Amino acid sequence: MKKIISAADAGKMIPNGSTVMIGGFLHCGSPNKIIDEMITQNIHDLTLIANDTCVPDCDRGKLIVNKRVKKAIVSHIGTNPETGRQFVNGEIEVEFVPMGTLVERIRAGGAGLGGILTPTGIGTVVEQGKQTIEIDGKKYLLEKPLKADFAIVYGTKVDKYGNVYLENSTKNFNTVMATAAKTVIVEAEELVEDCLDANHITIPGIYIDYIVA
Amino acid sequence: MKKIISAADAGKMIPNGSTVMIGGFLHCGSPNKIIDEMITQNIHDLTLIANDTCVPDCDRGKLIVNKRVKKAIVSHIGTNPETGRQFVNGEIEVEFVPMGTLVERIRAGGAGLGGILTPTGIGTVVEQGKQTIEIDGKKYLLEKPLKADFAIVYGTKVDKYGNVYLENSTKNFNTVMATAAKTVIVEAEELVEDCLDANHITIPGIYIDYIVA
Amino acid sequence: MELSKEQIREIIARRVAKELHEGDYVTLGIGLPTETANYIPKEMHVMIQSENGLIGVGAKAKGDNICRTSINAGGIPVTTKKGAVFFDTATSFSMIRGGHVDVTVLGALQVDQEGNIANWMVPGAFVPGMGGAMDLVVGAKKVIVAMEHMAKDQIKILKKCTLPLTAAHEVDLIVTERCILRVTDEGLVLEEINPLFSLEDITSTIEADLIIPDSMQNIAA
Amino acid sequence: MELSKEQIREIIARRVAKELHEGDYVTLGIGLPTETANYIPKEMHVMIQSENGLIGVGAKAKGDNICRTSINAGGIPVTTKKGAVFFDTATSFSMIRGGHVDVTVLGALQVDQEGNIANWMVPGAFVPGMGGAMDLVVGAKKVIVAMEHMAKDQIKILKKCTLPLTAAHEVDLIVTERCILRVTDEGLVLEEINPLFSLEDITSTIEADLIIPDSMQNIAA
Repeated sequence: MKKIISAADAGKMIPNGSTVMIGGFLHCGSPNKIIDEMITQNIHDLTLIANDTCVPDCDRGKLIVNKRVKKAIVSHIGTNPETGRQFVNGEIEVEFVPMGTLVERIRAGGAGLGGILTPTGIGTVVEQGKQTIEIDGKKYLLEKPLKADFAIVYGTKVDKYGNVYLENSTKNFNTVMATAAKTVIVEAEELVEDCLDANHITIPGIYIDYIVA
Repeated sequence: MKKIISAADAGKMIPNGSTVMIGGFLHCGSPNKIIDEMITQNIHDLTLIANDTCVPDCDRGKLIVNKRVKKAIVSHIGTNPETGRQFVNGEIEVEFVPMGTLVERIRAGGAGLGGILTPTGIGTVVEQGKQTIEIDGKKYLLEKPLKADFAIVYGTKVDKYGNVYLENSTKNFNTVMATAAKTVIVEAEELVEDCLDANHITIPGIYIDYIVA
Repeated sequence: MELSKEQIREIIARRVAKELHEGDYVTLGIGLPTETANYIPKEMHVMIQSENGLIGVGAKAKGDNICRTSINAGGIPVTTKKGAVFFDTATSFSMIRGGHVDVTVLGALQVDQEGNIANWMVPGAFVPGMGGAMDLVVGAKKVIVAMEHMAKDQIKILKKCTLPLTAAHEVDLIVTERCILRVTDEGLVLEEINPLFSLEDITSTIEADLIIPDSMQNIAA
Repeated sequence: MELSKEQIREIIARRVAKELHEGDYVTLGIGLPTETANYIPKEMHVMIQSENGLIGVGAKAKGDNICRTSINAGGIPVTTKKGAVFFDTATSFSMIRGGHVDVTVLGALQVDQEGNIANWMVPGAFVPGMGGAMDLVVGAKKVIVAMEHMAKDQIKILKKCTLPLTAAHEVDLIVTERCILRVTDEGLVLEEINPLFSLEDITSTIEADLIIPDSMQNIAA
């Protein structure tokens, strides 16, 4: 049985300066209530690991607009002009990672692997400063695993064992992020009374520490 | 729409000397009808990639007993004394791979990665002849991806789009193997009339070439 | 010959659609490439993959149909076709990087005769990030660049890209409103021209060395 | 002191079970380690993970209950507990290697004072393969070796393993029917003894250097 807490409790749990993974792909499948509490609790100096910074008025985008993020590790910021403005003005550091590399680095972090060997980025600026390894005549980039202090993920349905079902496109980055952080908090759209079907679980409860419901 | 063929057609498709991945964990979730046809069609000199060689009278075990396998890449052969006998007598070559490394190498093969960096096997005989890479002070073994000419996998329910649902413990190696071979054949326990639920699919049809039903 | 933006986009999207085959799995970039889907014949079974984690993208969702948890990579709510599958983004890029997607269609700022593509970054300008483009170009079996022939007066088909690359040596086909170019080991082959343009209109607006065969098809064919 | 095989197994399994805590996820090796599950208090919520791809392993399936697609890593049909999850073997080992399993309990042929373990191979003898043992030992947060104190007359707790290793420096606790040994940076600490045995019975059957504290608990405590 996992601890069930409020969004406010979750917000209070995160110290300033933490590295936080937040699930979601644009506005889809993001833990909005917890993000709102992170704003309310005045948490700042975050390193944000996410696919994108959404739009200014929406979930992860609010953390940008409210200047809570000192560094963002993302695949793109194109949908949030405010991230672009802060980036151009040197108010935020942005590390761009190809989307497939980003999600695989997070998976590697959660799976105990030392990194990934990917052909993506070879021959581009992404290669700069990184080790390349030739395997059977083909060059690969060694990209390091990503881990975080906290992962804040979304769940369409969650049971008391922490098992999570994610509907449709809400799966996105939530699945791998739940494996790659010291403390993992899932925001349940619905906390189910009984347990979820053992064959229809997107994130096994072993990865979950707290349920916000 | 995927081609629906008979088990005999599938058997005939596999040339002697092929590298074949076969799904299943012991007797659970293995494509038995296709294996029987591989025996009938007299296919030999196979390189078998599988978790294990099951027991002598059962699925993958039959390929061993009938001497169709010249090399097995597996995590263990403890349940099949005939594999052990052939191995001791030099009639079969066996490459032992730690189970987690085996399944991850197959995944890497299917995911376009150059290999995996795993801590498993460091300081053991598994390390012999392989490159080690130190990342942030910890040693990892570079293990190469595995690919095959054919993957023969099991499906509890399969739709005409090749989407596969695997029940309970039948998921095992079937999921990753379906991604890592030139030709992928799924043996359907049940071919469903309508399509499977888009959220309850274990193997997306994109990976499947033929359905045996 | 002056074509409107709409005419240009339609010519390109229509022609790209002809490159797709029965049973193909296709990933389309945001913008012009997405319009390709409008010209796939109804009877042809092509599955569109969206990099966020969906195979079987249908039309944009409208009215009562809108499901906010069913989106494409551009964040647009979409319907799904029969046989659709939802999966996570890790699975999606394993699929893409692993060579399971048959065709990807992407826009470009520049392409060159070596098959290099630059489509994500202009130094000194605002950089939105590469998103999934680098993985798509590296991973897809066939990479089609669908783009307007020129950017205002700037030449985009070069001997060597000057902008930072998205990927090296990965482009297979370039489709513009004026011509079709195939990237081969021998160089860039001019395969089709739009009869609305003269050969001179085309060669004078491409910096790359061109291999021009004796016979050439019309782009509309 | 002569104990029967059954008595030995019960002492070990019962003691290992005391190492488990509310909320733990635990992977048990085949054989003796599996018996640990019989001694977990009913009111304690411990989830057993099976490396083939299952969390929430229950009792062996019997009679009408048998579902042949619900098996543990030994191939035995099992029931599942409330909150169970089935997943594929790739997910299972990402979980194991990634440090998400709290405790693993495994048998051993040899262990040593550096925390090395050998449990898969005897050169010259038939080698069944390592299965998932190497990943489990490397990945689990806590590694407990549960084994008979001696193999016939052979000493198994050594200064340095002589058999090929399963993993180096990974063992945390050794539980035998005679004693409990904790692997620390300083060396092997004798933490508990079974009062059925004298200190001499224990020290004379261990080759490793032992740190013997002034006070020691009984193993039955």
